[in-house]
Amino acid sequence: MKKLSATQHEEKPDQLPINCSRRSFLQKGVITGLAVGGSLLGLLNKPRVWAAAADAESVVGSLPKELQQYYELVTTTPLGPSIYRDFKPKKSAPWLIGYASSFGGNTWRIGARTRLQKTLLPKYKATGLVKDVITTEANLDLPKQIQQIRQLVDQGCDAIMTIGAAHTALDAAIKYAHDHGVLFVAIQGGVSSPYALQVSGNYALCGKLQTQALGKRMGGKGNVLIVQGIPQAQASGDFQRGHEAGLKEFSGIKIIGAVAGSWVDSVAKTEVLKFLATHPQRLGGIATQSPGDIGALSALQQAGRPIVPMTPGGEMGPLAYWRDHPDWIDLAYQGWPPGDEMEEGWEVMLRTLEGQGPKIASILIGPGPITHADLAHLLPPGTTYTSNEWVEPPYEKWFPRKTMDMYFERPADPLQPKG
Amino acid sequence: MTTTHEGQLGRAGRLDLRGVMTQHGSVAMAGVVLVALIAFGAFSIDGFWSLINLRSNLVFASFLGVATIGQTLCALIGGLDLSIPFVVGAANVGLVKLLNEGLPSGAGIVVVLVLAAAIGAFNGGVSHRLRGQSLVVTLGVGNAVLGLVQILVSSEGVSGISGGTIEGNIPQWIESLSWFNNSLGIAPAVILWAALTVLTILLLRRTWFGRALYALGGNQTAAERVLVSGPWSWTLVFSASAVTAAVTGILLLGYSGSGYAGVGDPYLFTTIAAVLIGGTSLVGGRGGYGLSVLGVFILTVLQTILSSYSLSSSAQEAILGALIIPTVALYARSPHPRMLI
Amino acid sequence: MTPKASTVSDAKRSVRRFISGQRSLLTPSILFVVLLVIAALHGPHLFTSDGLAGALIGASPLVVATMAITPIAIAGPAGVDLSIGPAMTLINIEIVLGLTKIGFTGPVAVFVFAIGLGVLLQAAMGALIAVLRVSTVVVTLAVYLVLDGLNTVILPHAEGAAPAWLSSWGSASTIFSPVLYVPLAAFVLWALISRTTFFRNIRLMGANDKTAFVSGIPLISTRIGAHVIAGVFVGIASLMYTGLIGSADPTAGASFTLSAVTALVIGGASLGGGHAKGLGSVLGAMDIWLISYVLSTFNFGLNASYWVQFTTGAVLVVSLVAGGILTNASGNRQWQEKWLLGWGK
Amino acid sequence: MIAADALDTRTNNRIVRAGALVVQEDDSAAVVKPGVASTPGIDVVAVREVSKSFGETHALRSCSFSARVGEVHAIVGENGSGKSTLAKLLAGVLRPDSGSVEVNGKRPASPHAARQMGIAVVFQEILVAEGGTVLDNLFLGDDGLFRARMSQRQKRGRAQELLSGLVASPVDLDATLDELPLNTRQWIVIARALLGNPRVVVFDESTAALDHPSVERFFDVVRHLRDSGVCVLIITHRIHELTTICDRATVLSDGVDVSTLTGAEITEARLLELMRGEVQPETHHPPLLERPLRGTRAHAEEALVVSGVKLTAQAAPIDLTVRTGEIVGLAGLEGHGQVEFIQMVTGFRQPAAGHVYVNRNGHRYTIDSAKSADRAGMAYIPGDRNSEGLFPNLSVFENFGISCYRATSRAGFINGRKVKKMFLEQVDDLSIRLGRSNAPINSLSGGSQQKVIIGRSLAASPLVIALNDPTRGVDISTKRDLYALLRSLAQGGKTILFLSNEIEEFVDLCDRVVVFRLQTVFSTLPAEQTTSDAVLAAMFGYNDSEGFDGVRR
Repeated sequence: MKKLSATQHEEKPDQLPINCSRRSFLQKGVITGLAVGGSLLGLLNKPRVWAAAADAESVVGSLPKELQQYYELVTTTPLGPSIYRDFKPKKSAPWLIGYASSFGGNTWRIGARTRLQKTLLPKYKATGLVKDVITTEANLDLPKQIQQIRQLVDQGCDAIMTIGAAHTALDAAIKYAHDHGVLFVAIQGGVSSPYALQVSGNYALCGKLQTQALGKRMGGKGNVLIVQGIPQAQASGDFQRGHEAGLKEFSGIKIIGAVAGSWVDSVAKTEVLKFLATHPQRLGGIATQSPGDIGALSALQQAGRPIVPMTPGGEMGPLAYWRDHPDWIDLAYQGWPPGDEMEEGWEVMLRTLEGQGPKIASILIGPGPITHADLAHLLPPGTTYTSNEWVEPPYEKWFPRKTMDMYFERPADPLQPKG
Repeated sequence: MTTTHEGQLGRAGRLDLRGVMTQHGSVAMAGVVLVALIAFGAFSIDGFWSLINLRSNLVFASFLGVATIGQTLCALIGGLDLSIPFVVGAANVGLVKLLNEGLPSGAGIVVVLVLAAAIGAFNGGVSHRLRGQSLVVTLGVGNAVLGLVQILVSSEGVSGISGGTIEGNIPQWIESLSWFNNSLGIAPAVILWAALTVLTILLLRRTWFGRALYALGGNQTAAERVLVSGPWSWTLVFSASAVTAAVTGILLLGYSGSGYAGVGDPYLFTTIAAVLIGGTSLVGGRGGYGLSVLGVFILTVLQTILSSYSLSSSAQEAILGALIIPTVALYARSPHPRMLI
Repeated sequence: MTPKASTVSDAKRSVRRFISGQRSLLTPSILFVVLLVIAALHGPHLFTSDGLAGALIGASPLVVATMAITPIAIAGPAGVDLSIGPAMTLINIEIVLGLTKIGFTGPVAVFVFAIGLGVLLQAAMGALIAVLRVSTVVVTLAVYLVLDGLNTVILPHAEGAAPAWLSSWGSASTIFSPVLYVPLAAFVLWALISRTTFFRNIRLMGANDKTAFVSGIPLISTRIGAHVIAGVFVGIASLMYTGLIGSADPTAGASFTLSAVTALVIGGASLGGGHAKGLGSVLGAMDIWLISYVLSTFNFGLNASYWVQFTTGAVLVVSLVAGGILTNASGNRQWQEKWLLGWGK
Repeated sequence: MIAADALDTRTNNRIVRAGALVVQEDDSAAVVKPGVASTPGIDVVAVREVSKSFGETHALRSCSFSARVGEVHAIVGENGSGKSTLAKLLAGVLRPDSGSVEVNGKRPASPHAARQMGIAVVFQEILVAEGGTVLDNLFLGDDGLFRARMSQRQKRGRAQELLSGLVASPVDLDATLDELPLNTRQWIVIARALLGNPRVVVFDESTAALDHPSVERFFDVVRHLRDSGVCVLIITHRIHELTTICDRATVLSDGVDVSTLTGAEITEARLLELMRGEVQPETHHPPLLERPLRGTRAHAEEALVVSGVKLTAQAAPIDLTVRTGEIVGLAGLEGHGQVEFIQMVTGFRQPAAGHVYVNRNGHRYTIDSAKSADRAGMAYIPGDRNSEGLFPNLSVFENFGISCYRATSRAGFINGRKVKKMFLEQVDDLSIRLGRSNAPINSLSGGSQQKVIIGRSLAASPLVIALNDPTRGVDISTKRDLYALLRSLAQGGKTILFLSNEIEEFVDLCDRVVVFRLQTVFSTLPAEQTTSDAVLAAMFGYNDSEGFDGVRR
């Protein structure tokens, strides 16, 4: 609501036409009415505080120094000691694993599942640690995902991995799993439950690093457009918070708008085109979340605007563009490689099942920087500008064994547990 | 007019003012709203009149406009097609799959359109048989179709083709359909839309089939008495609706350059909104595609204005919703039962 | 005819009448049994205490939501309430954030607030429909858009925590919990309401509003009344939903619209008005839940979500077609008269 | 079916009585109107200077009349003269623009208020809630908000008591309305009106959906109401009914009350004279066709052949041959198959067995679908305009053109000029009085609407014309126009099937009358034997040579 009225009065105060038609007053009336109605309802709500499990003591300070940097800007995930420090599984290996995914319909999820099915499962089956993986998908239907989590618990899973459809709504189901002695691991973006073990990239940090690089490239001044993902989604909010934090460091940079790209390039393209059409002022850069940068790029092309620096890092297409146009940007960050994020979650889960004892409720990792020189080995030859394949830093580089070990009380090689 | 004529008219039951009102009133109303919006946009928004804004707005309008053809036809016979977004998505990813299989683009499009026609025919046939349940029939069929297409398309599962989005070599000419920086200065999609608009209006006004649709929307039994076949008309109309949805899907494929099953999602309610705001009533028999074109323009201009005020898409959605009730209440109210006795 | 013979034939006739009256329940019942059999073979843990508790928790918001839109379907014509999902979401947000802010977290306050807000929303919508005489589909579609947009404007991200007593519903592992009692109370309430003369007036108005009008039934207040009844159940459904997710979420509830409408139709309701049963709606909603349960017990690999989408759509179409064959054409004819003729006149 | 069950001696008496009444009509002076003089009564209904208009249409202009306790008061007038509007004003459905409608000094402001005041109105349209049971329909609007005014058991008792007095065969109170025939539905609507012991009852065309014995029973009900002090207002087009039942009659013309007749003044001739008023020029109506014209032509060709057709699997087969230039009447009690027959002949319904042929230009066309009937040159003219004739959303011209577009189209495109020409021809031929041709169809009077429907079928110059009760709800002058038209069409070589519910129509018009009974043809009466009595007798299964069909069974 704040944004709604702010833009009207701050950005266009002199634009309000005195002699505008009656219809436009009606328009205003509708907008104002909606704003008033919304504010009234909004008034009832408490001020917007991220409802993290604030009561839990943060243990970040007790982590090794190298790890503490990964917790910058984190506000939404529990940072207390992990409830699974002394976890013992219901029974010994081989374990039955449940994977409750909220959605399967985009390339990221496919990338993650491919790593799970094609690499991780065969590898761990061979060692006799894992019996099988049961997968469910909720198609973004929250009640369905809750039901599926309970169903996985009832089916006798020893551990459940999820990508949640919501930040807070799964808490009861997670508690249900915990009460039944099931290890619960949440990957890609956090859930608010203290009963979950969370493993994820720090997307806010990634966003901040991305826009810091962007701001530098822009020479510290100019107009920036932010392309969000799905604004209501946790990860999208994290990225945006990071983007805004990074840009705040440059006093000459002004954010002139934000559009929702829905993490789909065609949607991003449409939204950016609409924005460009009514904002003829010079644009200095675009802060994007992959996917969305391909759409933003082609929107610029189609609108006949100059190509401005952006913040690619996820999909290969924009990196291929950078490969051919080295002056476009200086530095890119990959914040969420799907396969590697799956593997980190898997490894944490296995280590916890083996009794290695995670130290903290949320295990985070920083983004992977990509330089122009890296592109040669990251991009397969012939990658086009529209490729929506994901860049995967090798897992060893994304989450080095050494770093992972630091997160555990009793670290060991997950493939060769002691005892 | 002689006095007898007046007397005759005067004595006759009741004059249906609503009938006169809806036809002319809604054109006037929609026109006034559109002009007001354009005036407001022109006065308050920088670059509203810029060539790029007009051209890109026309392209957006053409996508919505093509999809609205089908919805308008369905509304005229008293139906509602909720399968449009699903067919848009299915055609969008389905065509990429066909192209990836090595089919020439022309043949691929023909296959997609024929399949869409078949789906629409099923929609229409079943909806007619289950009179008036078209809303749920099309919803069910749409979900089934999109689900099935995605299962088929992603059959390889992991070879980079995922159901949600699918990549392929989209022929240049399909992509160029929505380019407006060409020698014409206008996107071929817009020209296609204009042609389809003329065709649709001709169909509705100048052909016996078009008139038969109005008759069917007005009184189904009477229409069957004058040998207008209900089942056939429903089948054909819903077929046409699915085909226009598929055309929209193909245009959107060219526009975004890659297939995405959810590309049709915005068309679930916007096609209905365009029909309603234009002034075609959902109960059938009144209105026309010309009105829907006005509705499409109103929606497009409104969206431009709202997004230029940096309103989030949620706020835009809310305002669109808030706009529907007064517009419909102004000229598409149902008569009080007392007037029907 | 001797009196005795007539009694016998009366009894026979009333049995036949009862059966033909319940014909609309045939499709959802058959589907229910089939799904239960598949569940028993493929996911037998449904029939454990935990499984049943999970089923109750998962299915009850949809069951009550489907009951909520039933009176509106009965009041006809074309009485589809598309706004149910966002309306539940709004109430959910206000329970979790608005009410706790004022400091009311007790069950009585929450129940009164949720039901009150549901009634308020629905009454406003009913008034628009009845007074402006704009069709239900159009009004509820508009309200869907308004509320769905508004929800994200007033709460951009999921947050907050429901009162502890409410969120504990979501982790219940016994069927004997409020998750059972509240829907049961809702059924009882339904049974009571549906036996009132007022409800009969709604039904008859749905069957023919002209007849109702000339018989002295006030159309506007009866229609608003149908929405008020709906509002009570919207409130309860929203409570069940809040108990399930234990927090406020601005978007997740919108999917209830399509699920509830699908459940309503699978439950044998005719959207022509006058024909819909509470029991049918309950069965339809349980069918929808069972479909997703059964599908989750199969491993469809990468295509799982597409299979769910496909199956739900296909079941909807098949049950519609089957229902159309099983029930006689009268309901349909009536629909036609109203949808095609009556309103166009 | 009800009539079939009700075939007992009581019915027999009725027929005889009905026959007697027909005779009486010819000699109206002999009719004794009991009670009129002896019941000066108090005025219950007072309508003063009432005006009501709908847009530009003035339904009532300063109309006044009053009705008393214990009288049967008829309101007559042509279509659109404002009768039904009056009924709606009394029912509280509409409110007057000016003037006042009062019952016992109070104004019915809403249907609910009217009900409270003891006003019951049975509307022209049979208003029932189709999905509801008989019981629900009877007590619709009778109950309080949450509690019924009487128990379910009391309701059943009351309903059973009332219905058994009205309907010949027992009615299942739990049946839903859509299972019941039109006739029974009409009775339920009447019963609903009588349930609350009203003080004023208005019947608007309530005999239209009733078959003949039911009409008799209806009159008994009306008399009974009158005798118990109720004020009964009857609105009807069937003016011959009035002479037998009403004490006073108020004639409306063009929304104005022209005159109120009392007792013996009420004769068909006088009513017609008043109804037409000064609006109708004398010369407009051709005189009714003379008897000698009919039946004298030698009908050469067989135009329509129906052979071995069974309407239901159990029914006896029907054979019928209709020759060019013949007008064949189709009669029968409601539900005895004549409607099904006419729809089957025109291809809208499939017979259980048998065939229908049309001979045209020496070519034989088999009729098995509506399309083949159309190709064979057959036209079906529906009677119930609102449900199967009119397109309320289209203009007068479009309503006409809709059936002509296809035949005249080139490559699917409408040939507007040609259709316009056809339209003007028919407007001329049928003397349709219209304002603008692009005005909505509802701006025309009922009779003109019917003419448009007939005209659009005639425009295709069909060979066989099948009319399904085309005069229902049509005013008398239009009826006369229509009879003349049919006669001239027949003389011009058309073949005409004419189904009607008004027996008198056959007498003046048809060369033969085919009477249906029990889903088959009971008897065929040639022109010289066609009298109201004979048709009526045949409808009830009475045959001169064999007696009642009980004998034949």
